[in-house]
Amino acid sequence: MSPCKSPKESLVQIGAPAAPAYWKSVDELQSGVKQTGEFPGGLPAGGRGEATRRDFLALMGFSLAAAGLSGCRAPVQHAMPLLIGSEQIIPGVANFYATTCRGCASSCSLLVKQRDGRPIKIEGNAQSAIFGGGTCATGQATVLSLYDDERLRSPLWQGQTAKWEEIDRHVAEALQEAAGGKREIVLLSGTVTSPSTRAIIAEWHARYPRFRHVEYDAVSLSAIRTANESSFGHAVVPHYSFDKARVIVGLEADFLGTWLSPVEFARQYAANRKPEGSPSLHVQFESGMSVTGSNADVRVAVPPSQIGLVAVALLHRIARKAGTGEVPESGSAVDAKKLDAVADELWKHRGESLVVSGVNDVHVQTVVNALNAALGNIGKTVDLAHPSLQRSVNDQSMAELVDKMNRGEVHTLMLHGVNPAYDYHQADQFSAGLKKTALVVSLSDRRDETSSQAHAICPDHHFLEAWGDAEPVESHFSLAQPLIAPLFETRSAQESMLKWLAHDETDYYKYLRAFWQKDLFPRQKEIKSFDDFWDQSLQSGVVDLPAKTAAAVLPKFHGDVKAAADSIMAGSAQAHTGGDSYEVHFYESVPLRDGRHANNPWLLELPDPVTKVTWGNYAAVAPALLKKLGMSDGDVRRLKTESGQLELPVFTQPGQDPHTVSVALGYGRRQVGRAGQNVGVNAFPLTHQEQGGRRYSVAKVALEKTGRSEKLATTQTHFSMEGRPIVLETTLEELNHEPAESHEALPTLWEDRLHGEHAWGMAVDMNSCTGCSACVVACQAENNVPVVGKDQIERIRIMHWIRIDRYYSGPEEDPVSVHQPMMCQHCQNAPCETVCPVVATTTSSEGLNQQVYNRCIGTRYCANNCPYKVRRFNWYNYTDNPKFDFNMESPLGRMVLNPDVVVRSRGVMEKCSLCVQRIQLAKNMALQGGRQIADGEIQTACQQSCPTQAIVFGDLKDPNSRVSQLQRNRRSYQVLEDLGTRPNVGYLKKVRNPLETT
Amino acid sequence: MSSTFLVATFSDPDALVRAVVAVREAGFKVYDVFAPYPLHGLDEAMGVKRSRLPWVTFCVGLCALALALTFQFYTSVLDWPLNVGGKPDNSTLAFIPICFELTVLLSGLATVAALFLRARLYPGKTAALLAEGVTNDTFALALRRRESGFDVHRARVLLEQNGAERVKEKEAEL
Amino acid sequence: MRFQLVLMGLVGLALAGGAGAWQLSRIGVHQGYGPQQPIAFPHKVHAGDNKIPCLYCHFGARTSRHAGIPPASVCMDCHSILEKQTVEIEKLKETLQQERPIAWVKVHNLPDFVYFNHSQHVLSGVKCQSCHGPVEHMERVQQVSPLTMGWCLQCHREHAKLAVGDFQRAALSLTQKQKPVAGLDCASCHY
Amino acid sequence: MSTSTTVRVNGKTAPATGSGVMPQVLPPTFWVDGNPTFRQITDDIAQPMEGRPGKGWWICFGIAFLALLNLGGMVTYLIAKGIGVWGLNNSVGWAFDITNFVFWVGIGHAGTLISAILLLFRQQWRTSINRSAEAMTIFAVMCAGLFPAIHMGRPWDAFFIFPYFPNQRGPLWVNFRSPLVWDVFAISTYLTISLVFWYLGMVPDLATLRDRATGKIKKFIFGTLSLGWNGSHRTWARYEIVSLVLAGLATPLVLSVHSIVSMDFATSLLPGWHTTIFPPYFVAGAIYSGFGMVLTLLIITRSTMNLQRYITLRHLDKMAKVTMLTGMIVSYAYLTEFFGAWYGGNLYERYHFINRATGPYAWCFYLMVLCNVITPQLLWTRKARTSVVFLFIVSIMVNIGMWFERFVIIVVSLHRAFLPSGWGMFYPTIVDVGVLVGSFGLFFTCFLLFIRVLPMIAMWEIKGVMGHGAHKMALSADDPEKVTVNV
Repeated sequence: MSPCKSPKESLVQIGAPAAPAYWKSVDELQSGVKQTGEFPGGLPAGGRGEATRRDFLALMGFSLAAAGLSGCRAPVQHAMPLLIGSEQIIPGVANFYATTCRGCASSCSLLVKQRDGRPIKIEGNAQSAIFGGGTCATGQATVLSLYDDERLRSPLWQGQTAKWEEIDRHVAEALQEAAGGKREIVLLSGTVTSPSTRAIIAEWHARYPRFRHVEYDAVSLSAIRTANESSFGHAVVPHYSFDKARVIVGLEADFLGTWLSPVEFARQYAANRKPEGSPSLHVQFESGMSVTGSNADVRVAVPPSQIGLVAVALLHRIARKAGTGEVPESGSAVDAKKLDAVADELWKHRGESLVVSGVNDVHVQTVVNALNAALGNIGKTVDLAHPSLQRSVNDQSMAELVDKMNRGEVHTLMLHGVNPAYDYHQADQFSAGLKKTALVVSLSDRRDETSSQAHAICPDHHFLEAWGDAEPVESHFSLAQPLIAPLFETRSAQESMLKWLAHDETDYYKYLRAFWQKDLFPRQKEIKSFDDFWDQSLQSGVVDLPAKTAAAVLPKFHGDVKAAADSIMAGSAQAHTGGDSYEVHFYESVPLRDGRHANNPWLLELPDPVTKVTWGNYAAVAPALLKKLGMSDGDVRRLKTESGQLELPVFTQPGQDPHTVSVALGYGRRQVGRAGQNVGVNAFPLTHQEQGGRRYSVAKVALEKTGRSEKLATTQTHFSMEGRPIVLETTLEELNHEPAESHEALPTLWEDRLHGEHAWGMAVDMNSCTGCSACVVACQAENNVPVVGKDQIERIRIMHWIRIDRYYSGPEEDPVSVHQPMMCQHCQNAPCETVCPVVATTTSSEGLNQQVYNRCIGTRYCANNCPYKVRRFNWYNYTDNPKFDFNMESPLGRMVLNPDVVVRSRGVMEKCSLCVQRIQLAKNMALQGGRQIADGEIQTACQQSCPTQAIVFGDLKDPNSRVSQLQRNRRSYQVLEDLGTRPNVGYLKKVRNPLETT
Repeated sequence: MSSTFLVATFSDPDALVRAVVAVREAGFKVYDVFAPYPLHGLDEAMGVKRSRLPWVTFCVGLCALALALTFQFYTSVLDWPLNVGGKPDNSTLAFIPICFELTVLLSGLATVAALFLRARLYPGKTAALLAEGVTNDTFALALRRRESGFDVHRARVLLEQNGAERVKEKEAEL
Repeated sequence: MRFQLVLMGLVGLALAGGAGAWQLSRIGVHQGYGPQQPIAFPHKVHAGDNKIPCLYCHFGARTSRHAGIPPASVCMDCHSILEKQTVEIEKLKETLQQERPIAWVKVHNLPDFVYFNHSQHVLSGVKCQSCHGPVEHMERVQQVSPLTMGWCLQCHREHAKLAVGDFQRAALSLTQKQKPVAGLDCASCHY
Repeated sequence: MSTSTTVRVNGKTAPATGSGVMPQVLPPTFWVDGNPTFRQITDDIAQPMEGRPGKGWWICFGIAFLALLNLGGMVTYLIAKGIGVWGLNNSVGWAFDITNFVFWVGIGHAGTLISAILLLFRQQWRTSINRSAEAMTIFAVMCAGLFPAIHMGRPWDAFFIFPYFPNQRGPLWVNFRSPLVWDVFAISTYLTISLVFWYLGMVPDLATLRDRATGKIKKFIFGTLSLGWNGSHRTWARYEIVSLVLAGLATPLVLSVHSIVSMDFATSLLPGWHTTIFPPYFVAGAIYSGFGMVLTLLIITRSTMNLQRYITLRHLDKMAKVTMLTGMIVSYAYLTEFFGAWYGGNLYERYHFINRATGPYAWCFYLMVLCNVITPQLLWTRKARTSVVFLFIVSIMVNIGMWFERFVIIVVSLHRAFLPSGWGMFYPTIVDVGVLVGSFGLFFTCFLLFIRVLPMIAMWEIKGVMGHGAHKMALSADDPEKVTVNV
């Protein structure tokens, strides 16, 4: 089904409040309804009471508003139907539309749930061959950014609200002036993955000879491109295939968390980790503990300055085995035996191994290329012919731009999707350069560090309001379509650029369609009519076209390994630290990434998958270093380098390299919005550029005392399992000696009471879960879970229904970690139920542990008696309470609420319901279709979001359902099984695949 | 209906007991004795039978027990059996505490109510005091003076002989 | 006599308490609520006299949670052809001309902690009148049913999907005649 | 308990035994000093209600009333904002609230023990203290009842906890398997029966006061409350039977109440809660703490109200002995818990008890041991038991110790339960402390008002104990030597 072709006609807008006359009290009507065209339906404009509630606007059909009390009676509720009906839109029925995520440049394909005219939930598009049905936490949270109060309502000229025509006039004048002069017109953007946007940019190039397009990523992978150019003659980021690799070596590359395309990589990685097949061996060398490192079979902590040495050392061994070229032994601090063993494994699996590095150093990347080439991985796990287009940045060009700006050689600068005044290491110079630029136009959606210095801000649409396309990997296309008419007077960046180009076609939708017709449609043969092609593409969201160029001859490696190795060793020797000087490693954190989503409360409150810290960054230090310096968690230390300093609280991180302090980027935004402003400290100023590439580590850092101490808001304070049967582990060898189906339930005193048609259950594969936390945000979005803020988290009052417990075992310096998604276990003999005085929680006939909020009086007895501590109490009203000034406080932010799930009031207990609203909907759909519910038809929000498909939900009464099969698996167990709670949620044991070093 | 009483007051409770015995031996019927505290041994002297109020306790207690058990059974098993923690609908053991509490509560209240009814104690009742100070330090013996066959003089003498400090005739509604 | 007075007082107190409790139990129950609507739409004429099926206008009830109040355009399906004109029909046309939606007053309001889905009930064969009463005889719609949980349950129990409880399972499964459809789990309605 | 060669006298001369050997008759005035007449007794006990309160009372009342006002403020704030203002969290769902609840319920137990159980055992020393101890029970249970109500997330929906009819939810009742519902029944029954017992016991005294009263208002109030009591012996006879019946009901009731309270914990599966010894352990603890509180109260009131004659050192001595005994039962329970954890070998249970003694809340545990295990051992000497100051300090220690016992049981068990990922610390907030202090305010305000408006000693029972021999024998004032006679 094709969605509305021209969204503006069919979707509603909300804007300035326009209160109809019959509302009795202005207070009760916070914002009204603005009607556009023939569809005047009300938008979620709720009055005080309703907005917090389920039906706070059952949209398009109804707009409800309390109109005061009539005597003792309930408030009069109004219902406003559409004036003109539409067959497609039935109030209360959700539709899903395919689009493309613009949360980062990975450009994942999405399916977005639209309910009554509002997008309310992001889901992965399972039709995508690259990304599968998963998403990441950031992607899940982007829907909330749509309803961010801090978004600009209209364009600004010199800081004042302006009309689009006015700004267009100013820009046109400036461009005219620039075209006649000698100064440049520059578009500074992040990596552009949209082919149609690239086409627009090409038109700019054609029109203005002095136009330059500079791409700039705050966290850059430019060294990979540079190295590939010199190694193979292709300046590209290759497309990696972790699913084809039997041995994976990661060198400071957090490919499961943030690196390049984490959703895709996590999916590939997990597919290859099933003990039922032959799981891959994953070796990770890194300085701080990343999500990826926490999943590795072998993890070696090395300081950033030694990562290159490890690469050289591996190459040395491989080269010896291959009998090619002389590569010196690097003399890294890593145990030679371990390196031998890793090299052996790599060599054993030539052609099905993969070495990746996240170090933005051409030399390291060259050595990595040499390794992959020597191992015969090129063309197999490393695809240079069909590269990834998710990073196309050259750091050098940004440096040149800043120089040019400061020399006054830039006349007009357009900024799109970048914020260098915050995240460029020489932000001051960039800002100084801005002042010498005649016209700075920012397309940012808000006033931020950079856009506030611009002459004009021309706010771009949120991607859920806009048309678009993307080509994350060559020839794999993804379309984006609007899910809602623009909420504010914004304009898509492409439309602005077309307008300023004075293009014949200024409607980006039409441009996009024409572009696809011209460029993409001819590349396929199956569909004859473009309209069909377009409709099909729009419906499925993804189009995989035959490669533009046939796979050429495998590129041969011709990089200069010798020079690279020498440079690496020289650099490492220079960085050599000792005594009171340490190295600092800067990384993108999973919740906040590079900081662009810093005003998203869901992400701010998302615990870091490894440290479980929320709302802020910190200096992660090894336990040994903590002891050595006599620090304790929360002590603020001054990290002093030659170029600057940061003051950050320290936090113990087992497995951290003892000479290295890790600091997350993306925090410390000064201008982003109420929620995210001044959360944490900005670490970007301490990064630097070296040999043409941005470096995210720095050596020779002193850790000075400040005498201050700060509280860190962690959601988990104890990291040992204390020998309890919580996460069960086994080794591959042990497992292979067990029968295939061995799980037996413990006996129970009472008869089975699940008499319903179904018995819902879940299986969580501990081997697949990487801890990426997408499920946490997905659950938050689906179930209207409130954000509670730093203070409440410090008081251990997080509301997340699903959390990911992370435990360490083994020695502090080299721990083994495990991630365990923990949600209500839906016990058949639930301890919480017995103690509830008012039967607010009971087991349904289908095995769900039901929590009835409106019956709950809040004794918290159930939570006390829950062995899994998964029950969440509403300590305050988290909605409509100025103390919790997050999305649920603002009428706009409340638009994201799921109308099928009630918003809980204060004083009641809540918890995971296994997405009962989805179960009920599926039952209803089955009823409508006169059929049975199929296995896999119901996906819980967490399951849907999981890139690795670690979570499987289904009917335990159906012996052939996936969940039944998994719960019969020999790896199946239940957490704290010995308590006799008989959970319906089961787990699959984690299987370790240790590397034998002899 | 008011009647006339012959009221003898004592300050020594022992004397009163002796007087009760003497008066009864002389064939008089002791209407009542009024004292600031329960005089032990007086029951036998006056010939007061043991109260049957404990039967109220027993019967009501039994009923309350049955009621509590039935009620809990009805609500948990018949009216709406809910699956609470996988436990059987009829979790009789879990019903015991409330059965006990209700038994105690209802039988206790019933006993006191029965006492108030039997002894005609209720708020707003005017206390019929046959002698001053019977709630403080005076002990009084009352004989009801009937129309016929009541020898006031003999009774008065008998009482005075047995230590009554004062003997008075008093009309009162009891 | 004072004693009797006290007794009578006690009895009176008990009666007053009982009456009070009954009153308390009716808080939030709006049986009989029939507010005036911006357009005096007579269901009697439409659903009764002219026998227009409920689902013709309230088409959402088939597929959605909400039965929905029909868009004014649905009214015009007929009224653009029919010749009869009244003041109320004039009002309708006016709103269409002015592109001003009609602010109907909702009659049947459920608390928001209850999830009620019209389509589920309609598809299960529940008659609209079972809950809404004889709308086809009403000039102005009013709430006939109490819409309390106890009231919902009465019907759900009659059409229970499952015999609940150890006791009933044995007894009811033999006598159950109706098509078993209705859920009795808390999470059928509360989530 | 008596090993003496004497025969105790039940308020009247001992009946002659047939053997011809007259047993040594002990003076019946044993529990009252100074051999007062009946009239004197009435005057002495009515005096606090008729005179103007002294400075001491005013100071105490002032402090207590301030604390009560503070409670009002705190509870208003609590209900307005939500219980987030307490320090509770996802790990520790109960802390000060339920600690206070159990503490106050426990306090109440001593009153019922004195008035009911000692009545059944015909312990005459109860007569001087039973009225105030019962009053203490009622006020303590009131304080206790406050906490389950305000600890709820939605106290305005507290009525959901009662099974009532008619209700809008049709056949939805309550969960009779939940110990919290048992609690509701137990506490309300306990409060009702205690109130009835207390009031019934007071009716004759109210009549005495009615007959003494001079003012019209007083006469009316006492007149209404005394139900027309006229001292009729036929009524007295029934009255005594009913008292015995009530005492017989109250005795198992009081045992059941704290057993049920302990089941709040014992029926859960949390290590540290899930144990079968809780009912007797809690009952002993309750009596222990209750006697601590009775001592505290009576030591203050006997001196401020000039009632040393009726509440003698011998009374204090008796109470000290009960305190010591129950203290030792409690200590034994502590040991048993540790033994059970060790011997049972349950992983979680063992961890819990190690954590109790060495974890972050170990100081609470050791404070509890100091107050509840070591302190009562000091009461072995008679000197300690009859030193008013020392006893007062001990009684305060007992109160502190028993509060911390509940805190340890509740918070220490919760803060580190099964999943280490759910572990967390509880830190009280100002509101936590404020409500605790406020509950003391409520208690003491009620008690201080009680001693001024109602007879705090049962006059009729004292008179009964004095019996006939009131003016025949006399005992000099507080002479501890006399105590030995009946040990």
